[in-house]
Amino acid sequence: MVCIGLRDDTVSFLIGGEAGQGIMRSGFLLGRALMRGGLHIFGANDYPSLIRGGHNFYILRASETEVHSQGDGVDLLIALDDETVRLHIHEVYGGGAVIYDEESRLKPEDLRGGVRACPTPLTGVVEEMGGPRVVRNTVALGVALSLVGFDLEPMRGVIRDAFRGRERIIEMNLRAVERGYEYAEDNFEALEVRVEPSRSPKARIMVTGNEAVALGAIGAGCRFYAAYPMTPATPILHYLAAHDEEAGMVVLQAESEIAAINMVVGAAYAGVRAMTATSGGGFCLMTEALGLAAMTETPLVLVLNQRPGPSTGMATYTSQGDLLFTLHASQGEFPRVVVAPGDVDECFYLTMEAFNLAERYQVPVIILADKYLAESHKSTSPFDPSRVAVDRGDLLTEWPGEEEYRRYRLTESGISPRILPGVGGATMLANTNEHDEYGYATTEPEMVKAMMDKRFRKLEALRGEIEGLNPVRVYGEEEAEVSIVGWGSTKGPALEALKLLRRGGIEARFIQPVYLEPFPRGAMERLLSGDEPKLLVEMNKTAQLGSLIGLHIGYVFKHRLLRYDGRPVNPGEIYEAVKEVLG
Amino acid sequence: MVCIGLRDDTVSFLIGGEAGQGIMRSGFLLGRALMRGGLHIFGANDYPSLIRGGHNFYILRASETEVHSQGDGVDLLIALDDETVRLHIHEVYGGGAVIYDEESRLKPEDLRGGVRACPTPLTGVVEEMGGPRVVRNTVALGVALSLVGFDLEPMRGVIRDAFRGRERIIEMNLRAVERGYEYAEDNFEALEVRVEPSRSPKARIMVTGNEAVALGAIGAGCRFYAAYPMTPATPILHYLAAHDEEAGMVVLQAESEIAAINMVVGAAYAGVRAMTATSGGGFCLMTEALGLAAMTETPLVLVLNQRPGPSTGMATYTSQGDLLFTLHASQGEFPRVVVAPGDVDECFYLTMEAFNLAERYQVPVIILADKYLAESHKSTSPFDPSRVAVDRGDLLTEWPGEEEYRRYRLTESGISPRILPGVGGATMLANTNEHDEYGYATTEPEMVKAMMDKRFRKLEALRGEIEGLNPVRVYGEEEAEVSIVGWGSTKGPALEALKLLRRGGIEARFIQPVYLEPFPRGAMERLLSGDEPKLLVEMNKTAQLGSLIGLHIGYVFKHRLLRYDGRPVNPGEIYEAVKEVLG
Amino acid sequence: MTTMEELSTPAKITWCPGCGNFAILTAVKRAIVELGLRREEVVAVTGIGCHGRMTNYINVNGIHVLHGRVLPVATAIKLANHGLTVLGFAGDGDAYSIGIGHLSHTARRNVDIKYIVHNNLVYALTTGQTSPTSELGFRTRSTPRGSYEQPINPLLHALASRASFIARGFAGDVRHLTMLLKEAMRHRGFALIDVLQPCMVWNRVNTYEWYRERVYKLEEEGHDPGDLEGAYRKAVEWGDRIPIGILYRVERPPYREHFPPLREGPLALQPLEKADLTPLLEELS
Amino acid sequence: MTTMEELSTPAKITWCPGCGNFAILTAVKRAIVELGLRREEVVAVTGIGCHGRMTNYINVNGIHVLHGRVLPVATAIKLANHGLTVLGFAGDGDAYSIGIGHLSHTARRNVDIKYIVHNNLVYALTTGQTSPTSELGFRTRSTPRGSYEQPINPLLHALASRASFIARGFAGDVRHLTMLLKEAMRHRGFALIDVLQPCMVWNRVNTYEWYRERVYKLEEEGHDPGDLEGAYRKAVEWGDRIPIGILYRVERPPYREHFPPLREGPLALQPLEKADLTPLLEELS
Ligand SMILES: Cc1ncc(C[n+]2csc(CCOP(=O)(O)OP(=O)(O)O)c2C)c(N)n1
Ligand SMILES: Cc1ncc(C[n+]2csc(CCOP(=O)(O)OP(=O)(O)O)c2C)c(N)n1
Ligand code: SF4
Ligand code: SF4
Ligand SMILES: [Mg+2]
Ligand SMILES: [Mg+2]
Repeated sequence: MVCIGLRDDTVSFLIGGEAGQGIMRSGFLLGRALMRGGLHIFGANDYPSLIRGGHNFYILRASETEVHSQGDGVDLLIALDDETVRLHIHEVYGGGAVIYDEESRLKPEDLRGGVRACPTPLTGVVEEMGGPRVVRNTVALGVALSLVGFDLEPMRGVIRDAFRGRERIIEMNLRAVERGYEYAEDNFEALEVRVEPSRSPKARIMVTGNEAVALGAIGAGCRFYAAYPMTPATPILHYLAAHDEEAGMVVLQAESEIAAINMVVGAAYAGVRAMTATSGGGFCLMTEALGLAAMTETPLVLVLNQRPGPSTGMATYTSQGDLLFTLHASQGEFPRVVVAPGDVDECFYLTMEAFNLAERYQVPVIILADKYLAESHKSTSPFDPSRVAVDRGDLLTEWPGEEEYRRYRLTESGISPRILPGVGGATMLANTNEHDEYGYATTEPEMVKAMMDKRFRKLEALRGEIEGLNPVRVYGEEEAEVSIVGWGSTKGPALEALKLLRRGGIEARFIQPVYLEPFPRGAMERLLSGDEPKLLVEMNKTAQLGSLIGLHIGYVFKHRLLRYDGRPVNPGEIYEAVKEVLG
Repeated sequence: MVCIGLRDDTVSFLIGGEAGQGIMRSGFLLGRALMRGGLHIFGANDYPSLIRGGHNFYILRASETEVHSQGDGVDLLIALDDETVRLHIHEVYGGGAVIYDEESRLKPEDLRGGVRACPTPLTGVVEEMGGPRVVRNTVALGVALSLVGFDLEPMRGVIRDAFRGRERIIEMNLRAVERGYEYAEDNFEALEVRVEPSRSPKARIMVTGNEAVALGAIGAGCRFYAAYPMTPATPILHYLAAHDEEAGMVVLQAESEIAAINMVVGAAYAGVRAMTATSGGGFCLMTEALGLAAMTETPLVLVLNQRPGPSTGMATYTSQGDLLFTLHASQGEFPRVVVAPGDVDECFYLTMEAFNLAERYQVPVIILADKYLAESHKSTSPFDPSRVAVDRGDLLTEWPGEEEYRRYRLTESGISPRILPGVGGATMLANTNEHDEYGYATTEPEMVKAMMDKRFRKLEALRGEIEGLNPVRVYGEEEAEVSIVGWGSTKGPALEALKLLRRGGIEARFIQPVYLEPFPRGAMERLLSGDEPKLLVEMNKTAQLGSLIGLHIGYVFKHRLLRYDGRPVNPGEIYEAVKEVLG
Repeated sequence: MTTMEELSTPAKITWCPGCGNFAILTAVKRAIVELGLRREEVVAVTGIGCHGRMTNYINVNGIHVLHGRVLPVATAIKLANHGLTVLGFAGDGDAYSIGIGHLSHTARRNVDIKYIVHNNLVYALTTGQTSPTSELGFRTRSTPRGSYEQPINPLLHALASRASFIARGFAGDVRHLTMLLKEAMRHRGFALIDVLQPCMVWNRVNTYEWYRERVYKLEEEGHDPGDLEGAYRKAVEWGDRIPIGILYRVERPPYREHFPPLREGPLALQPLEKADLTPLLEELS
Repeated sequence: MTTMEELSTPAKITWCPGCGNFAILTAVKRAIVELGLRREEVVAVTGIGCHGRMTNYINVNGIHVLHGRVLPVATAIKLANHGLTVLGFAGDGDAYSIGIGHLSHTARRNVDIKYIVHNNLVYALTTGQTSPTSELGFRTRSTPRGSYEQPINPLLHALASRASFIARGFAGDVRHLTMLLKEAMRHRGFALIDVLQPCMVWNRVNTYEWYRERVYKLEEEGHDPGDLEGAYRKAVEWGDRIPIGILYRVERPPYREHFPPLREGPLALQPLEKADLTPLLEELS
């Protein structure tokens, strides 16, 4: 296997064009082909909330070793329209190339010195083949593969799989990719960039955060999923709807987010593991039933994929603006779990854990992700669900029937055993009102206090449990001169920044609290106690993790890199910020 | 004027009975009569969320000087059923009395030694008069007035006003109160407790927090009110619906809280001052449109009357459990104002200020109260709306028409002048999506950042403005040995506790942050910098104001009095806690 | 078999004397007893309002939920364990104001749950405001000059939403109401039973007497519940004559039958073993 | 008077070529021009979805609001300044899924606003999910086996909610749609105009051709919009023949006429002087 880019051992492609031109699909095909060739890949899309007309692009980055995010520039620009060149030419490294349609109106001065022009008859080839316009993309992919010297075979397999059952389309795309490949061989010199497949590639999957969460839910035995479409959480609905039979899951589109979460409460009350997912606006509508779950002590798993607000904001961009909202959402006070995965593996395994925590502690668990994590592709080892054993906690499927069942028994742990409704000899009363042990409404002050104390008592064991789940993850050098602190999807760029720093001779580490509530106080206190300067990285305006850390352990960050224009942080940005911190 | 209680210079009455027996009305009549006699009063009700059947009671406390809350016991118990005696007899001070129905099944041993029994033929009198059962209450009020030596005349006036237009009812109640009065004169010795009217009573009003907020809105020129019934905010709807003509206000019951707040956004967009009110569950449903108001920069005033959660919790009890939720509600990040009045005067004047702040800074303003404040009665001087001048900020009612109007002009202050839709020569585009200066949707990173920065720039002036509004109020001794810190309706009990402490020879003060967001950092830092021990008092489980203070200025409270059984804190509880703090 | 006593709970009933809710409670218990259902086979879901206390007073499985959200919760309980008989109880504010959207959607899905609306034409628990079923001109604390909104007609709404079973009951006639509930519980699909429920405190207009002078039984006048046009005609009757009984009934597959995983029996009783991820992971490789 | 050009904005139109939204945009502009309204007298309120970009493309006052909440916002704008012509634009998901409750309530209030629903029988902006108006069996990314929910019939819902003006338009006939919009805007009360709007990307079933083969004009077949029973009969037609035109129209006082403060003119134009609190304070003394 070989992977040599212009800057380092990674190779980056940017495919751009108009919305509706199949940009993402092309990026996905290319990524999959490279992955099957044994490379690690990371792919991120950027598109406005429009079906047609806006500019879309997909950045794909590949390497022999794991890739965690996009880089700071690209080796190869695949421009399916002129706008793409205009917008991205400055991102191409010197020595890189631009593939574009011969028929375009681009003039040499639109390109940049040091960047190779690869005009290709994309439209010409497609017209000759009598194919639909979108096949231009595939021709361009052929050109790109040829320019970097990558064998066509993996791409052939990817095309066959992607369009399985649609033979004509497969034929068309196979011919297109071959025509592009040949055209480039005949007309362009190979680049310095080289990507060659491995002989014995490892089995990997290319997966988005959303798919990983969906798979985690299936792996955890979640059997009920209700949601209302909302970008960037909708792909979970699509994935589960397409796989409901395999998953044994009831999957449905509810009439609103309010309906969706109330359904999840209903299903969970009836004894089934259940989940919903949404983004900020939908989460607002869910806050009331979040409290219902808490008060009735019904396990609930909710995925919140953040996008920039306030309000509708920018549906298809990314943000980490909802952390404090998530921690305090819904009236009154109750224990909850908030967990923020940082990559696709964490999406999978933490989702599995989420269901165990929700059922064992009978609390709502919120999985807090964002568009960048939810929709970006990453290659990784196939997930292994056996790493997280299902644990449903105190769930009785039989009732001895000696004494009457009490749904809210005042136990020492605060956890009152659940039963399934339908169990012989017992009935179970759950109540949105404050209640006594049997579930009957009460306003009696002693009982009210006892119930509140009972619910909060669960926090004690929960805190301990979470300490055991490696709630704060640390990457990089043990003895670091500088620490980067971040959460969620800033993990990818931060890990890439660590690589840059290492190359620049700087020993750095990345501290990533994964469980944010209950807050891993001990671990964070320990990790932030050193003297090295610390840089906080977040994708929001007000440094919300910073506030949370301040609140819990009094640590105040002097250095902060906050980005809030909807775009993910770049590794180079972090690198620069660290250099500045170090003076 | 005379007012001598068994414990101090206050006299307390507790009127109890079954829900539906008119307990609150009786308390109100008694309070009003005492107020008209020149006394200060405070009256609080306690009732479960039931129309019939549960136990209700009303505590009325009166004094020659201002009364801020209930006390720790009562001088006179008016028991309209036996349950009331059972539940409250231990609260009667030695030397006090119990008025109850001769026909009840109470036995002497149900009473307590040292408490005078005043069995009265309540039912007998009413039957004789041929009145409805609820008139028993009025007979009992007559007995109570006689026992404390209070002249009947003010009560006669109160009855005439309360039932104005319903002559038969007035007649009945007048006779009933007189019969009770006479019966007591003939059968019971007067108590040591004395309350006598003043010759020249000051003009006062007896008003609840809800009424004060409603009056503040009217005073501020609010012209649109939409709400969905929710305890304990519904009385605002009742009050405004009953006074819409005088107020010149469109008042309507919306189909849900979602509809209500979206209506408020619509009305405010159209240029009218507008408000809604709700409690926790309804607020959950309003969070999405709170963000809409923020993103569109539409002024909005929202009253949140807290009650205990989580979820439906206890509809008719009190809590301060929603502070942190309020501060972070809705996705994304935006400036907002949160103001927490502590008594009826603050309810009035801060509501007036709220409308100015909302319009001048084009931000949502949340008035955070709770059931105890919202529904308790207090006597005070008639409100003076001229103390807060209306200031609508940058609102153009004409457009010069030279350049095109830009709703979201990037100004230095962050405030972009508004126009009224309908103004000749200009149209105004407001947008829930991130937008450019004209209001058109954008995802362009520089503009996105510029708009976020613009909105947050408003915080700078806003912070300054709030510093000028006396955001933290301090009561008690300058040189205090101990400081009590609290917010919202704990103010009343805390001020009463200051009286107890003063009597006990302890110099204490009460620190009350009234504006909670933007947080009055400077003032709080200054006030908490002293060495004296500090006691935090809140009606919640997790010390939310404590968290907020910790977050902003790093101060951590060692001493906390937290009550979360739905009941207000008592002055005596605070007194004891302070004693404990002082060791 | 279950007895009326077994269906009682120790919770003290706090409805006002004479409240129509008593009759509904009795009718529901009787229907359960007469259908021979076991307590644990039944789930009651209640909204917020005076009616909401039903879950405190009937010893079946219960969940007292949010205002207006009875239907989504009930829907999912049925999908999660379709062996259970799921009864939803809502107030008119609950069902037809804040929650009316769920009615349209649950009806068109034909979820196999029974929706019993305690329709007292007023907001009772919140001490008397107008409800969407309040008549024009009805005076409440939120409408002191009388309501100016045309009332919602629940039957018409249910018809327009393609509910497969629509009935109206009257709390003044427990026997008849029991019959309606039994029919609804036998129906395989969504059933709305709107119950005219006098409120002694907040609605002094639509009293027992008022209704008694007006209600008549559809079945006694030969109404055919299979006749959709006839149902529309009867649905709009409200005034001197108010029909009660089964307005409309049609057979249509219940929602749950469309979900493949439910073919293997109730979800909640299926073993929670993990699905095999291998083929799914292969798709991604 | 206003011209079509004046109603245009500099924002780049990003709908797909051929999208039915273009026709709606044109018809709305024409109706405004033909009715001789000034730009600043009109307010457009849009929900979230492809249709939601209307506010970017038409130079009247605009507010782009939350998904499903067009009606409450529009209601209040009308109450706050009843001199304005208030147009609400929503998608079928917007109007009939998450937002259907507001339709019932706004219709029964008879708020004097015009509600134009871009009904493409699908969720377009969110890239293709089933909508409440999707036909049975319609395949989308959320219903890969086809939808199993009976579709909502917007006209029937509006009738059941007592809307005072109900029409259906077709984006394939701009002239006819313009006529409908003008009639609606002349109507004193709530108007629903459901517009059949082909979506080129996510709905390959209900296309222009599909509709062209089916639609016919109510006015050409002598339908009387004053005939409620006839309206019910026509409302349920959907299949080989699909009626467009004015289904139902009745005169009823608009909501705003019930509010005393509006007698003195539009609220927003009344001086914001403080009401006199003296009598109110006296009541409390
Ligand atoms: C989200 C929300 N809004 C408001 C309330 C307050 N609330 C409690 S009961 C009720 C309505 C009562 O009317 P109805 O549904 O007709 O029930 P009834 O009391 O008449 O049986 C309302 C609005 C609430 N609990 N939750
Ligand atoms: C509360 C909320 N939930 C979900 C969404 C995501 N969303 C955006 S548009 C849309 C529906 C689009 O369908 P439709 O209303 O029919 O409009 P169309 O795009 O077809 O014009 C949804 C669900 C949202 N913006 N807000
Ligand atoms: S208020 Fe009305 S509905 Fe509520 S319990 Fe009393 S009579 Fe029944
Ligand atoms: S996706 Fe459909 S509705 Fe949206 S712009 Fe394209 S054609 Fe129009
Ligand atoms: Mg009711
Ligand atoms: Mg649509």
